[in-house]
Amino acid sequence: MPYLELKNVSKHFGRLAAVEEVNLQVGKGEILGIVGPNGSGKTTLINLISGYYRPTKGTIYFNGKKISGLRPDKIAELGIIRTFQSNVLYEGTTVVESMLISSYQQYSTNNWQSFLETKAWKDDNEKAVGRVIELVKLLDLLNDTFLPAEGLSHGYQRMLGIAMAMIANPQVLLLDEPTTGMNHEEAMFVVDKIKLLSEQGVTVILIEHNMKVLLNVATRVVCLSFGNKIADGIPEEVMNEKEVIEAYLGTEIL
Amino acid sequence: MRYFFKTIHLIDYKNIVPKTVIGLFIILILLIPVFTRNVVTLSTLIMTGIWAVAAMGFTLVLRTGQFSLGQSAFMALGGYASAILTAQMGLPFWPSFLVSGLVSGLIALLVGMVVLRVGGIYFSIITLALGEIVRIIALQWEPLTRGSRGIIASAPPPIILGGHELVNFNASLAPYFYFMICLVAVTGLVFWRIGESRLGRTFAGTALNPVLAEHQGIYLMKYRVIAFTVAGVFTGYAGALYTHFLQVITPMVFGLWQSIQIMIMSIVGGIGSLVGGPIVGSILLYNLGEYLSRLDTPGLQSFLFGSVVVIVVMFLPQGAGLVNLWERFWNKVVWREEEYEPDEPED
Amino acid sequence: MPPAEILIEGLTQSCIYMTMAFGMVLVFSILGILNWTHGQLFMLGAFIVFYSTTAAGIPFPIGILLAGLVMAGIGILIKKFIIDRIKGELYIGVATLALIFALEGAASLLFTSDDRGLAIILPGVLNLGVVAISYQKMAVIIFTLIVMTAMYFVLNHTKVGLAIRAVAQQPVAASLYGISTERLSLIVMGIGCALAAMAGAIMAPLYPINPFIGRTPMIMALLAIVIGGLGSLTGAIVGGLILGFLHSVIAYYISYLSEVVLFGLIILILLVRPQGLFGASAK
Amino acid sequence: MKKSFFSATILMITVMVIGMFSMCGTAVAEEPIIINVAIISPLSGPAGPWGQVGLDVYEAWLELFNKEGFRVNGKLYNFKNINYDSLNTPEGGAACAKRAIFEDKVKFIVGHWDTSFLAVSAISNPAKVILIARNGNEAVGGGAYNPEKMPYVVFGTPSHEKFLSDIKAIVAAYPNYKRIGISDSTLGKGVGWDYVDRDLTAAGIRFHHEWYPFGTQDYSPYITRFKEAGCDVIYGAGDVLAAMMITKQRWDMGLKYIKTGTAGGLLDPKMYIDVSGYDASQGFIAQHANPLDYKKTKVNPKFIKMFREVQDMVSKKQGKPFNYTAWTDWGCAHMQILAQAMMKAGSVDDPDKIMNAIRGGTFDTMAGKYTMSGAKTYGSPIVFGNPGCISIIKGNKEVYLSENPWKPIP
Repeated sequence: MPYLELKNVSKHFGRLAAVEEVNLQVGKGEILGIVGPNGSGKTTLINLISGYYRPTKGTIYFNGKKISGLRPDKIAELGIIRTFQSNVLYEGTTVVESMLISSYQQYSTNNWQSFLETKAWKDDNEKAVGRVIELVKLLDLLNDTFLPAEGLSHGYQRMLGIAMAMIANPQVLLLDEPTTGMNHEEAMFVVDKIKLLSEQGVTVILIEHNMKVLLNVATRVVCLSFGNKIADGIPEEVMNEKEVIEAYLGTEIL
Repeated sequence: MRYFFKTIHLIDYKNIVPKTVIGLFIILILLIPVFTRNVVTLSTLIMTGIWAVAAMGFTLVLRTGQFSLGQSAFMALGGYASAILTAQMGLPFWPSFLVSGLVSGLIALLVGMVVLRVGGIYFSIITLALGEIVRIIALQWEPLTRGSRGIIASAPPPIILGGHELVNFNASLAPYFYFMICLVAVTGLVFWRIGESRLGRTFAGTALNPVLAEHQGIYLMKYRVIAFTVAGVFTGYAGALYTHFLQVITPMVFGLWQSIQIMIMSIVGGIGSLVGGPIVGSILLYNLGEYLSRLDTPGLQSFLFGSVVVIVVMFLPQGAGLVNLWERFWNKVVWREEEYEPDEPED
Repeated sequence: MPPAEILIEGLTQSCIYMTMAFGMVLVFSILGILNWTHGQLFMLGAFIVFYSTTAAGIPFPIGILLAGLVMAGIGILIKKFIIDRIKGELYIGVATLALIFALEGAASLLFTSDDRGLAIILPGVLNLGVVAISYQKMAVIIFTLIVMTAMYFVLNHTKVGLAIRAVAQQPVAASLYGISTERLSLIVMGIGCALAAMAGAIMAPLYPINPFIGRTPMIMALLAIVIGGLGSLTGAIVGGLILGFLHSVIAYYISYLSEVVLFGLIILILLVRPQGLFGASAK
Repeated sequence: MKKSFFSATILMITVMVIGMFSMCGTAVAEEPIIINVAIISPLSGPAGPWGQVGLDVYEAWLELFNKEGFRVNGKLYNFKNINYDSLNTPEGGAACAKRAIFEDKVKFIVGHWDTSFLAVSAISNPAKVILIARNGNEAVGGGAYNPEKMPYVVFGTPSHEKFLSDIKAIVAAYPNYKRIGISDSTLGKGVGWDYVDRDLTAAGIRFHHEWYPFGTQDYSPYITRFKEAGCDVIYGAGDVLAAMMITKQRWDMGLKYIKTGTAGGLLDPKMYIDVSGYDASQGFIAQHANPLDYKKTKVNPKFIKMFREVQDMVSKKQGKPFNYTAWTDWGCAHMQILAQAMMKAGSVDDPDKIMNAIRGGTFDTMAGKYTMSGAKTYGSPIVFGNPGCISIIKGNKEVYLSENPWKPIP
């Protein structure tokens, strides 16, 4: 049984079909790259999985459970966490604060315990802060811990986005173009971290334009064009398929 | 938005201001009725406290990113609940008072569950309409609310302990003053804990980026409803105290202009702090309004009130409230030396 | 079917809400803020036309234009000296709310809070047998038609109008194409305030004039915008029509309970269609 | 330098002369003892004009009244008014009452009429301060008024009885009326109307009620409802703005045969003409508390002279003719009751004695001579009344139409 499965998923905006009849199976621990030209429905696919959109047709299963139609927070509760294409942050908070908000699901104590400031909450909170510091160290954000999130450079903002997703202990991590605007070293740094996550058993689905990054990290690649899945396989093969090249370079469409 | 959310204070006030000073300050406040028996001063203070509680409620709702234009409706609900229970149904005061906030909170919960699906400006408008509807119902449901005649709500009964009258609300205003202090203290404590706890973090996430928060597992509506309900409960208590203090409630008492007043108090005071901001705001603005109402040139009072608020808002740095100015004063002037931190960039 | 007089009166009411709402939406779509003082600009417009016709003897139509011009100027001043100096939507909102008090106070100081009227302008009633309509109401309806047509023309066929629409839809892209958002927002603020003031001016012969007449139209215009769909110009017009007509027609059937029904209806509309009747869908 | 020295000298001499004169004055006349009375009314905001309109009159009237003053136990007393702005809210009224009673040590509140009645009486009664007000909707039987809890409240202006006699005066003036429409805002709804309705039915008067939400701008639905009920008179008990708009809108709707009016004094016919139009406002009915015009009610000639002088003084002060007549039965009448009750009681500071004198007593005021009804009305021992006299607008002037002397509702 596949870990995450999309069955005949379509999404229409009015007459426009952003995603059309896509079937996709993702195994546990896989790093799946999604490629395709602009407007081919990559981000829509992520939005569908994460619950931001409801599919017009078809169903999405996670761990054998139907998740399409659930609210985004329910899906996030199941462990499917995403990042966004642009830098979506908690503006006005510092890096640590952002991460503490994001570790919402990681507290073992409930709101009442926290409200009454019981011993359990204090321990729990300390643990949460500890996890945040660990992750901050891991992602090289240590110097910026007390900077306001919107004051970071573009690359660090993306890093913060990934960090906020990672602190939520994802089972499936959906990364929407994690390395845009980063230089090569930074991108490779991110690649390392993704691999590290994968080793821990986290399934990663990422949209990526940077072929070097993709070939470096993905174990499997899916190519979308005009909402249709046109290729699926190991990276090198997919990148050499005729259709994929056509989709990227563009053929004359009459 | 920079000052919207603070979980980690760079400076811990507990260490800066000696505990004795805080203690002395609180004792001073508690001793006010001993120093002055002036009815006007005391009742102004009591009113200030009541509006401060309402402003705190508004700030709490604002903490989840929702802008309520109907907070005075909950004052009206609390006030009417208490007045109807005591005056119309003849129930004793204390249980009625306790119930009044719960009634207001229950209605906030029900309204919130329906209305908070729709966030943002629509929420503001719906709460505005809610305020009007509460007023209209109070006006037209005559068997219950006595319409525009209003209900006379008597003062709380004297507290008798061991055959000895301990507190008499009719004799002086001091009991009301302590009642108000208790209400402000309880509200302040609850709201402060909310701000410091997990809820505060979640609220901040809900307000600052709803989409992101939702994708990290925060059920937005739950937290919006929690904030709205808690605010409703305490605003209801404020309304009940208001009613029993004025000893009358009519449909004209709470309306859109009162909601606007609450909002201005909260925002001018500073929304960076759940407790301090509203209190500072209501102390300054209520007393400003009180002072201005003594001017006998018609129009001058509202002109000056509006202008002062506009000017205050214009000159507040980065849109921070008055309470943040105080914070900055501590930061920049009083504890400059202690602020040293190598990685701290200039603001 | 209620009598035609009620429909005419309802339409007159709609016209005032429409013109006000149109200005508010315009300002909202460019500046991204709700200008809460719109009602007070309406009130000042009425006062300007009152004094220009009674004290200075200026003809009424020119008085309306004068009111529009003066209030456009004041609107631009408010934008430049108050709104631009405040950061954050929240604080701008508070400042414009506080301006309500300031402007009402200033008007009470300047003009006293006595009631005035301009019923001498265009007196008389055209009695068509089945229906009677006063010339003042005709003037209001014709004026609103002219303003709406003019706004339609400006928005669709002039450079400024196209720029306004571009900025309303894509602020960032528009600024990349060399549209000065700063200057445009001043122009839009001017137009919005002028519309409010002219609505007040054209209504001056119909209703009493005092410093507090701006409150009801402002709230009604706000509700019109919201049920029409925030940011939608068509929505503002339709919302204004709905509010003006409905209020009168419902009141005819159920008298004073119309208020409850009206507010209930608004809440219902917003619950069924949170984005308003003509608002863009969120998802 | 020299010039300024010169002018300074002149100034000093003037001051000294004035000072000497004033000292002479005090030496000759007996210094009256001043009793402060508080007038709590809205002075700003939408209801502001109706509070403002009284101030100049009270000032002028008090000037005349204090020339003579009144004597209690051989001592000469004068009244002095202190004005407070209630903002027309209970909260504002309560704040004013506290300021008046506890800061300015005022013992009497007169001329009260706004929405803060209950809030003010909640403060004035425990403090044993006599509050003279009108019996608005809150105050009638079954309303909030409770004679046991409010022993220091006097209703010196019975608005509902007055409304009733207005209607009867209208009937007397237009005997061929079809039906009288009574309009009021929802703020005015209450049991007070049950009394009015009962009495109107008893008198065989045809009438129809309509309520509109406060702040309505479009009255055409209500006018149509009146028309369909067969009314040819619409008499408003609500706010003046509504009455003016109804007048205008019924004219615009072509319903010229409907007469309109308001249960309040005409402030200035010009205002109605400006707002409603000249033609539409012809025949507008309003209350007319003008002792000069009374035909059935007898008013002390001294007060008629006083009335004329006050009108002249205020006209001179405001630089335009002052026509508002309703002031006679507000603050001034209240102060007259107070002064006469004090004389009768022989005390100026014992509220219980003064209240005893007011109960069932007869008082001679600006608006006529009245006997307090004692314990009959509303279960309240204290009610006081004056005639229903109405006027209409004719041309640019306010003209006496008819009157109906007031009787207490049994």
